Amino acid sequence: MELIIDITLLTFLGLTALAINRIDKLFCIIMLSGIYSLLCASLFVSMDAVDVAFTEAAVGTGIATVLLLSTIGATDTQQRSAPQRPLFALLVVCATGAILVYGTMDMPAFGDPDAPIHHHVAPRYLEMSQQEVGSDNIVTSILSSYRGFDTLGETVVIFTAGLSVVGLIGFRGMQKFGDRQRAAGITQDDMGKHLVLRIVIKMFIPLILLFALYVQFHGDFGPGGGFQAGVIFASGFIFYTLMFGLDAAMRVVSPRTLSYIAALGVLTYGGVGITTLLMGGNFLDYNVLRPDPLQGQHLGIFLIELGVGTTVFSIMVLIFFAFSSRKGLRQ
Amino acid sequence: MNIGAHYNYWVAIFLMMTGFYVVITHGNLIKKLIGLNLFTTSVFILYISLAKVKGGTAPIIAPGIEVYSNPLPHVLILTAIVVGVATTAVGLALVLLIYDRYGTIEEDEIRLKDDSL
Amino acid sequence: MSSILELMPSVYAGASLALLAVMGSTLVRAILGPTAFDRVMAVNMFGTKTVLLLSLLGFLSGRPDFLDIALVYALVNFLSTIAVLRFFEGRPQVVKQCSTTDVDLDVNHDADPDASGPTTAMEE
Amino acid sequence: METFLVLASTLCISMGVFLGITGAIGIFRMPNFFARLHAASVTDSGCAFMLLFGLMLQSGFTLATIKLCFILLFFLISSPTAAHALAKTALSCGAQPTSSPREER
Repeated sequence: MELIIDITLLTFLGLTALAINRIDKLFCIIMLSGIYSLLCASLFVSMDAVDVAFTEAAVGTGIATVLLLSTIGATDTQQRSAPQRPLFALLVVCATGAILVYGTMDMPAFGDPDAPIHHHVAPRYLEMSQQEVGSDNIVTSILSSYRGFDTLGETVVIFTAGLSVVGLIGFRGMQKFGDRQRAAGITQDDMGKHLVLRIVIKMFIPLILLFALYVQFHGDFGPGGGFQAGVIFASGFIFYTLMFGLDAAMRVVSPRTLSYIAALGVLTYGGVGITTLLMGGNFLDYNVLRPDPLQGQHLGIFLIELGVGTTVFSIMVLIFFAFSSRKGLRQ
Repeated sequence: MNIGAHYNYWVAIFLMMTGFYVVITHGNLIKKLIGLNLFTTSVFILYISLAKVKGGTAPIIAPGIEVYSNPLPHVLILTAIVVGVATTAVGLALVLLIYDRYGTIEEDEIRLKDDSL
Repeated sequence: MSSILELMPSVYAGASLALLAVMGSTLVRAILGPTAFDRVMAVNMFGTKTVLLLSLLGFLSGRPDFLDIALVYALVNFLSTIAVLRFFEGRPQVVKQCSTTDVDLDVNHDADPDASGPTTAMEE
Repeated sequence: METFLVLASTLCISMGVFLGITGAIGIFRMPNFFARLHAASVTDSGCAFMLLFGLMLQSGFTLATIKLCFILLFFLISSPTAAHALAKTALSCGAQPTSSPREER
């Protein structure tokens, strides 16, 4: 049964990818890539990767779609050039694909419990993590404890990406809010038309933020954690910006504050590492934080997840602000 | 050899090659970025397929469950997804800048304008 | 008594298969969809069906405590729909650009491509 | 009691699936966008409601039921809202609801 679902979803994915290749309306491609990421996420759930599915749903479908839409809004909605040298490309692609498929012949069958990958590090994580880290969710314990240094790297990457986006496109046209809104066709009357939408979204935003907090602090026991919570929290702000305009959203939290929050998140993460060093442990060795190693682990994971969450949240909102401040400029 | 044994890998390779094809043939920069996303996602699918254990469930410890899927690839991919969207955002920002400078997002038109300078 | 409870997994399985079929047809509508709004609608519907499928999968695998994911999906689906609507808001020109009938993969269109809704209304 | 619950939830789930399939047929058979939207949104809400209700009957008084309840509430509010906003935007962007089947596709 699981196999049937798996195969059907994979087939849908293939169809979607082909359609993305064929269609030249960029809007249609963006809609299809939204579907593509929904399909991916369901596939991840059917293959037991619930945390990954969580992230993919929040990031791929939500944020990526919004960013792509604001880009085509500011540039062009149509692909104008025909594919270049399609036959040669097809040849290259087929040859590469054939070599890769030949490579899979030696790979263990799908779901084989005797595959080498399941016999090296994973058994130790599965057996020992509950005694060593104390978290039910093994993905969380690997992410933030065993491989905490990796995650610090990822957080810094996200931070850098956010800084680069702001550095590249900035918040241009910030002074000319009135002009831009008139140009984009968003006036006060216009927003008043969507009365139902505004009320419903107003109702939802607190619930979304609350849910984000739940995901943040529940990461030890179920799917979730800093990355996902940050994105969900950011999507609450994106809702607000979409409905009430960029001006209002920037009055709630200004880009300057957001960049401070982002830096604070990374600092929290790094600070926990330094603290453990000072208290006589290794870098990010949470055992020394409290007398009881398990409590120390708990505290450490809590703090660094908080750091990750705040960084991801503020960077996502910053990126969204940067993109949507560009959106109406040209019209 | 039954068909389910390698189907996941093959589809992952198919998606990867579709993404590759989109990147190398299409001149539209946004479409190139979406092709790059297809490529990235195919790698995710490959990793997650490797992690699956038949009869296992999600690696969240619960009483009465013995077999869990391998959690390590999940961790790697989880962070890769967030980094992927961050890099996409940087790419889109570059596209916006290119549009400002050249007034187009088609690769060949950009080349023409570069040559005429 | 326990025998009738064993029926449930097959009910879930049948329902998941049916939902997959519905998702497939929605996907086709998203690919064909003549107007931009058809595509938005199809994506929205696809998202709803994904949420239901995920809830069913949770019950099918016997671990229904992963419903958080389904909740996030519902949320994000709504978000992207609203984002698209705001994108089109007050810009009929963009709608027109995004929605002329796609001949590429459209196999069953028998109407004139110019007859799509926004286009005719634009020319009035 | 168990038999009753199983029967009830099977009935609910199959109703939900039936509504879902109806919607899938509807988005192909209907002639114009507004008719398709009608088919999609009505069955969407109905399908979600029946299916989730059926699952709630099965899960008993656990955390899962509460989460299902939240999903259900969210759907009951967000799905009609999205359909409403979609129709409104389509109308304001110039799509005309027509009654003749071939006029608009």
